[in-house]
Amino acid sequence: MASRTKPRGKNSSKTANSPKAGKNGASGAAGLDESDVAIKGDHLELFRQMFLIREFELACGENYARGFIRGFLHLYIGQEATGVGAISALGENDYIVSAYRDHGHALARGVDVNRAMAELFGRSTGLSKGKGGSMHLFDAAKGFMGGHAIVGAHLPLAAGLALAQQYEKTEGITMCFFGDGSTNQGVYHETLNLAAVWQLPILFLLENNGYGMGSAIERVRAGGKDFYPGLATYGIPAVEVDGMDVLAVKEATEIAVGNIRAGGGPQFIEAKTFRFVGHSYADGQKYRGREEVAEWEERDPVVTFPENLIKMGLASKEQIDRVKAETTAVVENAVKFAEESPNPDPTEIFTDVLA
Amino acid sequence: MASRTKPRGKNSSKTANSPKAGKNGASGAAGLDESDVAIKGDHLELFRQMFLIREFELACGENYARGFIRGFLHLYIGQEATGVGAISALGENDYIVSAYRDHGHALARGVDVNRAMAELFGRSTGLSKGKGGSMHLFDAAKGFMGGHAIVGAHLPLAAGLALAQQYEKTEGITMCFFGDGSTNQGVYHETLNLAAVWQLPILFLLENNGYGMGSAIERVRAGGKDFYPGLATYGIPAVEVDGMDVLAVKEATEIAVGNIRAGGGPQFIEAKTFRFVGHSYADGQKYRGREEVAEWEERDPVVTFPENLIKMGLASKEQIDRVKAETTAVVENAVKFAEESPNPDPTEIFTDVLA
Amino acid sequence: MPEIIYREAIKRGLEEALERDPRVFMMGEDIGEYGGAYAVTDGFLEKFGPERIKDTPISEQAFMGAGIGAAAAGLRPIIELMSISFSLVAFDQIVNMAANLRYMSGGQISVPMVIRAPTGAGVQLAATHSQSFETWLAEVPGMKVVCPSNSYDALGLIRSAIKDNNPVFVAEPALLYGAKAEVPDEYYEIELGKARIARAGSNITLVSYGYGMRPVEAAADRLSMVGVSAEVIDLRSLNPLDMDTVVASVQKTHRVVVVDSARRTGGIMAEVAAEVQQRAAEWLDGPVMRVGSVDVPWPYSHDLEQKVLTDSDDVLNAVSEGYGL
Amino acid sequence: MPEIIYREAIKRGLEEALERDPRVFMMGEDIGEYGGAYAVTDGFLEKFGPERIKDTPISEQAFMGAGIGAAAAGLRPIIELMSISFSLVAFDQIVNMAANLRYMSGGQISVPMVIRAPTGAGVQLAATHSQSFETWLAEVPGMKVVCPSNSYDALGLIRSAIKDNNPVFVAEPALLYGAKAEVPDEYYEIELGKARIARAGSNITLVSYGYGMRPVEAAADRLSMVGVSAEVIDLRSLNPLDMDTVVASVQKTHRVVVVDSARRTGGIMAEVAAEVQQRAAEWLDGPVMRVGSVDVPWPYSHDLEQKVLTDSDDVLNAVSEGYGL
Ligand SMILES: Cc1ncc(C[n+]2csc(CCOP(=O)(O)OP(=O)(O)O)c2C)c(N)n1
Ligand SMILES: Cc1ncc(C[n+]2csc(CCOP(=O)(O)OP(=O)(O)O)c2C)c(N)n1
Ligand SMILES: [Mg+2]
Ligand SMILES: [Mg+2]
Repeated sequence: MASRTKPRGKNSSKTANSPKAGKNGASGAAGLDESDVAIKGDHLELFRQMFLIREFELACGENYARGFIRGFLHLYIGQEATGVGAISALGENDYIVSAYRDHGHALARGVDVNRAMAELFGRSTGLSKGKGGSMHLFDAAKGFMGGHAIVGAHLPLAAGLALAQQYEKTEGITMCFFGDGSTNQGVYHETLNLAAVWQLPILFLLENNGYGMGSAIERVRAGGKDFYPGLATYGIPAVEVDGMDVLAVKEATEIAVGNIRAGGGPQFIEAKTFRFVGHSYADGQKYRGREEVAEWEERDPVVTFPENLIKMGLASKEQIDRVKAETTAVVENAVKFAEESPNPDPTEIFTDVLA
Repeated sequence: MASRTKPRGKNSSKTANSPKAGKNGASGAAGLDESDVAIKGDHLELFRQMFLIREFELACGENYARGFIRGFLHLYIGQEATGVGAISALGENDYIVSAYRDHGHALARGVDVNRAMAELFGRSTGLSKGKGGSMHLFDAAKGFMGGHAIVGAHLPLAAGLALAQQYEKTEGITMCFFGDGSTNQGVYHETLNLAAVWQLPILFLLENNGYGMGSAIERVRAGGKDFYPGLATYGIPAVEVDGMDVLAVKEATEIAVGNIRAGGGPQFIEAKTFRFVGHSYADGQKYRGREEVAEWEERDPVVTFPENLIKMGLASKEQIDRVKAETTAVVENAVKFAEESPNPDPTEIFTDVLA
Repeated sequence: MPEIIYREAIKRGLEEALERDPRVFMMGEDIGEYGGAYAVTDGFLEKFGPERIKDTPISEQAFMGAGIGAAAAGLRPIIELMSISFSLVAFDQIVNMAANLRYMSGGQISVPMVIRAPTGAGVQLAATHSQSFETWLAEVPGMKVVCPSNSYDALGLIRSAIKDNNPVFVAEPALLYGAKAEVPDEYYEIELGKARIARAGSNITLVSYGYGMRPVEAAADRLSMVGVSAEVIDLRSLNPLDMDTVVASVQKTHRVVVVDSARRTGGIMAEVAAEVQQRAAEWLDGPVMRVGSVDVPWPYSHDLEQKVLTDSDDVLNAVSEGYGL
Repeated sequence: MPEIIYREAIKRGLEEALERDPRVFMMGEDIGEYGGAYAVTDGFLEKFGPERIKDTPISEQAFMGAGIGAAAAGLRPIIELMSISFSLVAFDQIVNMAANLRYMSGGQISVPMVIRAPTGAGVQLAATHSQSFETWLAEVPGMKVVCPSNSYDALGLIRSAIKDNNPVFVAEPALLYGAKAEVPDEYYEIELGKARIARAGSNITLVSYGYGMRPVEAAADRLSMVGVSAEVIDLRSLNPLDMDTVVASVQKTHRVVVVDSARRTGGIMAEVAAEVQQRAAEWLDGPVMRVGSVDVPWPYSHDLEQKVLTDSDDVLNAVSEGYGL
C-alpha cells in the first residue's frame, strides 16, 4: 500500500532539470536559457533561506549567551535543507505546524525576520508581542500555526487544520513537522490513524535527526532507525528522503503535496537529517561522539549546496557572496530591531487571554 | 520479524493429541488410554469454565434487570473461548490484567465465584468489598490485577507488572487483555514500544470482536480488520487465532507463553471473536444487523465445544450434563450468596484510601 | 410553558446550531451510528450526515486536538466526551493547547470550540468514571466552563457557548439528563458568567451549581419549613465566576453556605468560599461554611456512594453549625 | 553544618534509596545517558546501571503506567517527569489509576511510587512549560503531594516519600535547584503532612510553600523592619495538608495571608483560605487574605512574567489591605 521509493540525493539534479522548469526557450546571459535562469533564481532563493536560518540561529546563540534571549532555545542548525526544501513546495493557502525547534520553519515560510527575532527577545514588536518566545512562534496570516512545545501535542492540531481544509473544500493542505522522538508519543499514532481514516489533506514531515534530546533513536524505539516502512500499517504512503539535500526534499515534497491535492489523503515524508548542535542551548552532548557530528557536518547543506550550484554553473560565486552579505545584514538588522524594540507594556499580561 | 502463522481452528485437534499429553501408556475405561483420560479431564475443565462464565453473565443480566447490579455492565457472552483458552496456558506466578469486560477473565483465573458476584452486587463480601464493581474486579492473591475501565489505560500497568517480573527475575509473565477499540488509543502504541524496547515478558492478548461499542473497527481504524501484521513494526511476534476455538487459543497461547519464558520478549495474539450481546446492558445494537450476530452465534463455543467433545468421544453427554448442572448450581449459589451478603459498613468509605 | 428534559434541551441547542451555522460540526465517540452514549445526539447522523457528525476512533487526544485545530482554522467544532472522567486523557490538549493558544500567539489565533461531557457521580460507576473535573478546568485562564443544573439553563447556556469565540467546556451532570423543566419556545440565551438567583431569601445564602442544586434546593425547602428563608444561588458558570452576585446576596443575608456535589477539598467551592470571606468579610455573621462530597475515591456500592455524595442533611448541618439556624 | 544546593539534596535522597533498597529504581526521559534535564540524576547510570536507571521513550503515559504496575507488583519506582507541565499527558494514569487503584481493589493493591517533577514559572518557558499542577494533584484522594522549599526539607521529604507506601508526588520548584541551605550529615526524615514554622512571630501569619516562600520570607523581612512580627509557615506537604499548624498560628496572631507563586484562583491556597476562615473564624481580626500570581497564561517576556509572578509587594499589599499593617 505505502509507496517505498526512496528519493535519493542524486535525484536532486532531476528536479533541477525538471520539465516544468523548462517552459520558456528564450536565451539569456552566461549561455543559459531563460528556464535555467528561472531555476537559478529558485536555487539562490533556497540557498538564501537556508543561509538566513543558519545566520539567524547563530545570532540566537550569541544573544542567548548575552542574556537577551532566555528560556529554552532549540536551534535548527544542520536541518535547514529539510525545512526549506519542504516549505518551498507549499502554496499560500497551506498551513504549517511545527514543534519547539521552529525558527527554521517560520523563516522558510517567510515570516518577518525582525519580528521573529523580537519575539525571542520578548519584545512588544515580536510575532506574538513577546508572549510566546522561541518555542511558540506564530504567524497566522502566513498560515504558520506555531511553534508547540509539548512533544507530539501539535500533531492533532495539524490534523484539525487539515480537517478544516477538507471540510471547507479549500485547495489547502497542512504540513506538520515533528521529530523522531515525538513518534514515541501515543498522540502521534492517534493522529496518523485519524488522518488516515478521514483521509485528511495532511503531510506528515518527520525530521529524523537520530536523537530525541540525549536519546539515540535506537535506544528508545522498537522499530529501528527507519520510520517510513511502518506507515504501511496505516495505509499512508511514505517515502524517505535525504534531509541534507534541499532539492531532494523539495522534489519529494512536491510529489507528496501533489498527491494530497489530487485527493490522495495523508502522506508521509521521513527526512534523514541531523542537528549539528546540542538539543538546546544547555546541552553538553555527552551522549554522542564528536566524530558522528563531524561526519554529518561534511554534508552541511549551507556549505555544500552553494558549492554545488557554483560547480554546476547554476550560480556564480559573486551571487552567492551577495546573498550571504545581504542575509547577514538582514539578521544583524533583526538583532538591532529586537534590541531597540520596547518591552511589552505591563498591561499586556491581561490581553489575549480571551477572544 | 514477526511470525505470521495463523493457527487455525482445525489445529485444535493437534493440541488435543499433542505429544506431551501422551506420556502415560496405561489403559482406562471406554477404550481410551490414561493420557486421553487426562486430556478428557482438561477438556471438561475448559468447558466448565466457559459454561461458568456464560451462566454467570446470564445471571448478571438478570440481576441487572432486577436492580441488584448497577452502573455499567459489560458481558463477556460469546468471547468465552478466548479468555478460557488463553488463561488456561498460564501458571500461578503469572499476572493477568483486563479491561472493563472482565468477568470472564476473572472467572477463568479461578476467582471465587461468590465473591465475584457479591462485588457486582456491591456487597461487603465482594472481591473489593463492593468498592470496585463490575468494571474493577481484582484478586491480587491470584494475580488478577483488574478490571480497568479507562480504555487503554491498563496496558502500561500490565507492562509495569511485567517489568517487575523481569526486574526480579521471576519466571512469571503478564497477560494483558484488550479490545480492538482500545488499539486506537495512543497509550496502546506507547506500551507496545516500551515492551519491545525493554523486551518485557508480556503477552498482549487482543480480543478483536469487531466493535468498540457501536463502532465497527473498519470505520475507526486505518489498518483494516487485521491487527497482527502491524506488530512487525515493533518487532513483536504476532499471530492470529480463532477466538471461538478454545483449543486453538490455548495452543497459540502456550506457544507464545513458552516463547516469552524462553526470553523471547513480548508476544502478541489477536483472537478473532465476537460479543453476542450489546456493548453494555443499555445497548440497543442499532449499529449492526441481527444476521451478523446470528452467523457468529452458530460458532458459539459453549454449544459447539461440548458437541465436538461428545462427537470425538472425548466426553460423554452425561459428563457434559453433570458439569452443566453443577455449574448452574454454583452460579445460583453465588447469586444467593451475594443477595444474602450485607452491604458494606458505612465506615468503609474511609478505608483503603491510603496504605 | 412546555416542559422538556435536560437531554432534549442540550440536543435542541446543538441541533439549532448545526442548522444555523455550517461551520458548526460535531466530533466524538459513538455520537453517530450509536446515537451517543447518553443519546444526546440520537438521530443527528441521519439528519446532518457524516461530514458534520463525525464518529471518532477512541482517541481523545487526537480528536480533541483536531477540534482545536479546526477551531483555529475558523470552524466551530463541538466535541463530545463520553464522560468528563475521560477528559484526563486529553487534559494536555484542553489545558495546555486550547486554553493557551490565543495568549501564546499574542491574540492571532482563537479557538471557538465547545467541549461537552457528562459529569459527576451518583450512578455507581465507581472511582474511574465518577469524577467532576469541571472544578479543575474552571481554574484555567483562556477557557470558560459552565455547568447547567436544569433544562432551561442548559439550552440558554449551550446556545451562548456555541456562539462564544473561546473554548467553552459544558459539564452536564449525568444524573440530570432525565430531569424535566419548563423551557419556552421563544429564543433566549444565557450570558456566560452570570449566576442565577434560583430563589430569593433573606436569612442565609446557599450557593451551588449543577447537581449540587438538588441537595441545596431540598435544604432550602426544609429550612423554609422551620421559618428560615434561604436565598439560593446557582452559579451556572464556573469561569467566569459571578462573585458579584454571591457577594451581593451575602451582604443581604450575612450568612452563606457553599455546596458542591463534587469532593469538598479544593475545587470551585474552595475558591468561592475563599473569595466571599475576603470580599464580604464585614457583612458576614459567621464563617463561610463549605459542604462537599467526602474526600475519597468514588465507591461502587450504592450505599457507600450515597454516603459519600453531598445531601441535604450535610447542607443543614453546615447551616446549623455555622449559624445556629 | 555543610551547605548543599537543592538539586544535590534531592540527588542524595535518591542515591541513598537506590543504595539501600534493591526494589528502588528510576524511570524517566533522559535521566541516564543525558544525566537528567536538570542534572539531578547525573552519574546515576554509571553507578547503578541501566536496569535501575531506565531511560524511557518520550511516552509519559506508558512509563507512568509502567511505574504504577511495577509498584503494584511490589517494586518501588521513582519516576522523573522533565516538567510538571508534562504531567498532563499522563494525568489519567496519575489521577485515575495510581490514586484509585488501592480503593477500587478494596485495599488489595498499593502503589508505593514516587513521581518527581520540576514545577513553576519564572524561567521564561512560557505558557505550556510554566505550570504548577501540584495544586490539582493535591486534591486527589489516594495520593500524597509535597513541595519542598529548601535543601533541608527536600532531603527529608524525599526520604519519607520513597519509604511511603502510597503514590507520592514531589514537586520541585525549578527556580530553586541551585539554592543552598544547611543540611546535616546525620540522617533525618521529615514526616509527610507536617508544615514547618519557618519563622515564629506574633502579629500575622504568612502561609506558603515551595517557591512562594521566597516572596513570603522577603515580605516577613520587610515587615520586621517596620516592627511587624510575622509568623511564617511553610506547608511543605499539600496533601495531607497540615491545617492544625496553620490554625494554631492564626489563633495566636489573629491575622493571616496565604500566598501562592502559582496562579491565585483555585489551587491549594483557596483550600487553605476556605478552611482557615471556617475553622478559625472566631480568632480572626479580618479576612484571610489570599495572594497569588495573576490569572493568565504564563507569558514568555521577562518583564511580563515577573509582573505575573507573586512578589513580596503583593504580600505586603495584602497585609496592609486586610489588616492595615
Ligand atoms: C510531553 C513532553 N515530554 C517531554 C518534553 C521534553 N522534550 C522536549 S524536546 C524533547 C526531545 C524531542 O525529540 P525529537 O522529537 O526527536 O525532536 P528534536 O528535538 O530532535 O527536533 C523532549 C524529551 C516535552 N517538551 N514534552
Ligand atoms: C478513555 C476512554 N474513552 C472512552 C471510554 C468509553 N468506552 C468504554 S468501552 C468502549 C469501547 C471499547 O471497545 P473495545 O476496546 O473494542 O472493547 P470491547 O468493548 O469490544 O470489549 C468505549 C468507547 C472509556 N471507558 N475510556
Ligand atoms: Mg530528533
Ligand atoms: Mg471490541
